Amino acid sequence: MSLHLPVISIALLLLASFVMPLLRRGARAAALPFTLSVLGAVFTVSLYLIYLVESRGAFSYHVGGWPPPWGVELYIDHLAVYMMMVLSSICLVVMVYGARDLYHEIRAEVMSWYYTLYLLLLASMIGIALTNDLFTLFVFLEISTISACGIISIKKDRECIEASFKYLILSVLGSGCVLLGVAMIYMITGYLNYDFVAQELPQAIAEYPYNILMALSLFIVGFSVKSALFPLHIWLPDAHSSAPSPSSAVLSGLVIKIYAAAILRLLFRVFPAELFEVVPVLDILLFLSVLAVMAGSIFAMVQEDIKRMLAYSSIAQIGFVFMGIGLFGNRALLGGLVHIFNHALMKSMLFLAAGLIIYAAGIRNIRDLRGIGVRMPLTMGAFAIGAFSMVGIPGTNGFISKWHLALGALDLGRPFFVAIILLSSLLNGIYYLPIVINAFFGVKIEPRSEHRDVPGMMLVPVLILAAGVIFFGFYPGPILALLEQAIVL
Amino acid sequence: MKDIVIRTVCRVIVPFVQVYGLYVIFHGHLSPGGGFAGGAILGSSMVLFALSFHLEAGAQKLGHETSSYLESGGGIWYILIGLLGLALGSNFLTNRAAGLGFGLPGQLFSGGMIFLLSLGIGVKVASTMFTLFYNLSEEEGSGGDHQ
Amino acid sequence: MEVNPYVAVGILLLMAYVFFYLPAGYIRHVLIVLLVFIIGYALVMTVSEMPTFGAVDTPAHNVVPERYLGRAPEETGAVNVVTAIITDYRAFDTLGEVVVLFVAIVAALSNLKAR
Amino acid sequence: MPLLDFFLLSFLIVSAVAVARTRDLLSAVIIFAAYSLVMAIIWQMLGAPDVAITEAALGAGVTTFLFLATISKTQRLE
Repeated sequence: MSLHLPVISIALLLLASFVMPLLRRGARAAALPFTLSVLGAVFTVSLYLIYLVESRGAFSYHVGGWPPPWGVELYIDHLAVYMMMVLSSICLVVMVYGARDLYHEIRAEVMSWYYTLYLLLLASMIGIALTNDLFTLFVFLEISTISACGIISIKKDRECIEASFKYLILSVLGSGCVLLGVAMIYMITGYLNYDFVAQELPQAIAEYPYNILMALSLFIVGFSVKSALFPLHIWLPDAHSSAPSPSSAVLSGLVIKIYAAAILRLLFRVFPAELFEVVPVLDILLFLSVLAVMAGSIFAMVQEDIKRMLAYSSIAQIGFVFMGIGLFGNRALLGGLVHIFNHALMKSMLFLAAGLIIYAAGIRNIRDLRGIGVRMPLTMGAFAIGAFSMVGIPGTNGFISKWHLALGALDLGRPFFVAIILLSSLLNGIYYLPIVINAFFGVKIEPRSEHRDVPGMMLVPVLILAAGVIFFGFYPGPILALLEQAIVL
Repeated sequence: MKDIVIRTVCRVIVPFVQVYGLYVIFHGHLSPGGGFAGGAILGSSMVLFALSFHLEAGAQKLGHETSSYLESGGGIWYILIGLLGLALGSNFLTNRAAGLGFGLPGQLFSGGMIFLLSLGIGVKVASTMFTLFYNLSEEEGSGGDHQ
Repeated sequence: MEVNPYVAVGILLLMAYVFFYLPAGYIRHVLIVLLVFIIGYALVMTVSEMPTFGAVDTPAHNVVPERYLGRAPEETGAVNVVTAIITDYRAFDTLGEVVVLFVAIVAALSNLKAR
Repeated sequence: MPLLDFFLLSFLIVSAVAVARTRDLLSAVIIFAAYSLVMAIIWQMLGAPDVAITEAALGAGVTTFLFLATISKTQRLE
């Protein structure tokens, strides 16, 4: 029975999202507890799956009972359960926050639609993490694209519609690229399953070199658009800053990462290693990631809106994940992967804290944040922890991932990237620390009349995430142990 | 579109289109077609009806409430059939290996799960088409008269 | 097919600049035409190399369609092989397609109702 | 029959360019419906009747309705 759990959790999420629009009138109040309990169940399942995979190793699941080249296969290995744990835990915590915050950003009538889209987004991301089949990957990619646009555009705001339209167009173009790549791979290998494609590709290189090259570049462009790697990040600042705060937290923390994890799987499990000697894909990703880290930090420095600044900072941080992939060393990859979890924790916490500030004080501009630490000490304390973690101060989890990335770069004899990491930390310090310092020690400005109290239900998730940032800064052991097995490919 | 010619032609044509849509759904496992194609035909017949008469006339035949029940119902039906395979001691969405297969190949009632899944997909697609069209074109009281 | 990483990154950066940032005008037109020709050349090269449509020895003619075409009626009970594939062999993908329809309508309705 | 193939494929290219170039959205939608219909014929000739039925119903039918409904709520000219 326990081997069925991965597919059951996807089916449960889909079933819950189908049931959600049926909750009408009296049952509408049940929507939130229902959503939370489903998310909690999926989180529990993901923890159990980690235990299962640790104890009995990776296993595959044949949907419909058909063996791989004919049917759809889910492959549950260490990386998959790690991603599933990250996705479900952050989604659960963010939803607890969103339960209160959403009511002041979107209308009550569309709340159940929001829960539906949210559950579908989580289901599709888990599907992307678990699947072992190229076409299933594409199908879940579509679901995640549309639902991610949905949770942005649901806000009654002209700016939001515009941003989500831009996101939709670019993201669908990315999906189209991925579909074309899948078609090409199918044409030259005759399989869709990752393992079988990987088996066939080495022979196909000699016969169809341009097809493989084109498929690879289409995958890279498609997934880079979706995960906002540097020159294709154009949609991200608008979309992530105008969305409701819980959506921003999920989008910035999880949605752009899952595509990075997907391309990691494709690069290391599907495409043969000989290909990378001929085509320097990893070098290309590495250059782009360096540009992303620098450009994201520099753009973030000149922003005035706090959520916009956080969005630009996400562009820099996704660069670290891609840097880990591009360096192609065990340790660097470990750093990049652990950064997925660490950045998900701290960035969603920062977005939620920013949402709390907007909720309570109605401030979006960074300069107006002066002295707000006195009024909202817990929120700004959490924000400060997140900022320290972004900079990479030891004792926070941001340090752990940067430390491993830097060590991995040194292992490979490429100290240039250590310099980039240090420089980026410095830039992060330049734009994050003044906010914290001004908030606590700046000249106090008169509080505006619309100041609202912070509800405990919104504050607690932020504090939980802040505690997570500290906890995994001191005890990264379990996560690192899990990932060390995940990168033995 | 208050044209008597269009209304009369549509009144004659719509039942045939619907029967054809149902045929494509039910014969999905025997001849070309299936849930998606048949559902699209069924949905476009309803759109045609609503266009040629009045939006309210279409809404009377298939209300908002019913349409959304059908929509969720199609998906729930699909997943429940998948879970049925699980309950019978096999994998998710298993058909014959779980003992769902019945009938001889070539007969209408054969293929076990395939027939049921096509039905669910057809209902889902048809109601999706109609709901999308209805929600896009309602409002402003223009009814079916625009264009 | 040696690929220079600097050239590849340069082309990508140029594309992003031209498509996203360059203001409309004569230069933008010329550059877009140039880029479209580069992409088109690459795609034509790709297509010219593909196996012939319908040829017997294409890689896609392997054990997968063999079993689909030969054993689908007895294994699934459906005479129409296409339906057997989409609702039995790969029913999970079809579940995904149904969900795509559902998510499309939910996103559209939430948008229309939220105004 | 290569001549029919040639004719249909060139029709596809011409109508695709026309959809992109025309400024009147209503005509673009109608041309797009014609495109879908020809596409359905090509699917049938390639030996994919399932896809042909779906393309005819979705491409020529439902998409056109949805585009028309959208145009009626916005503007006809670009």
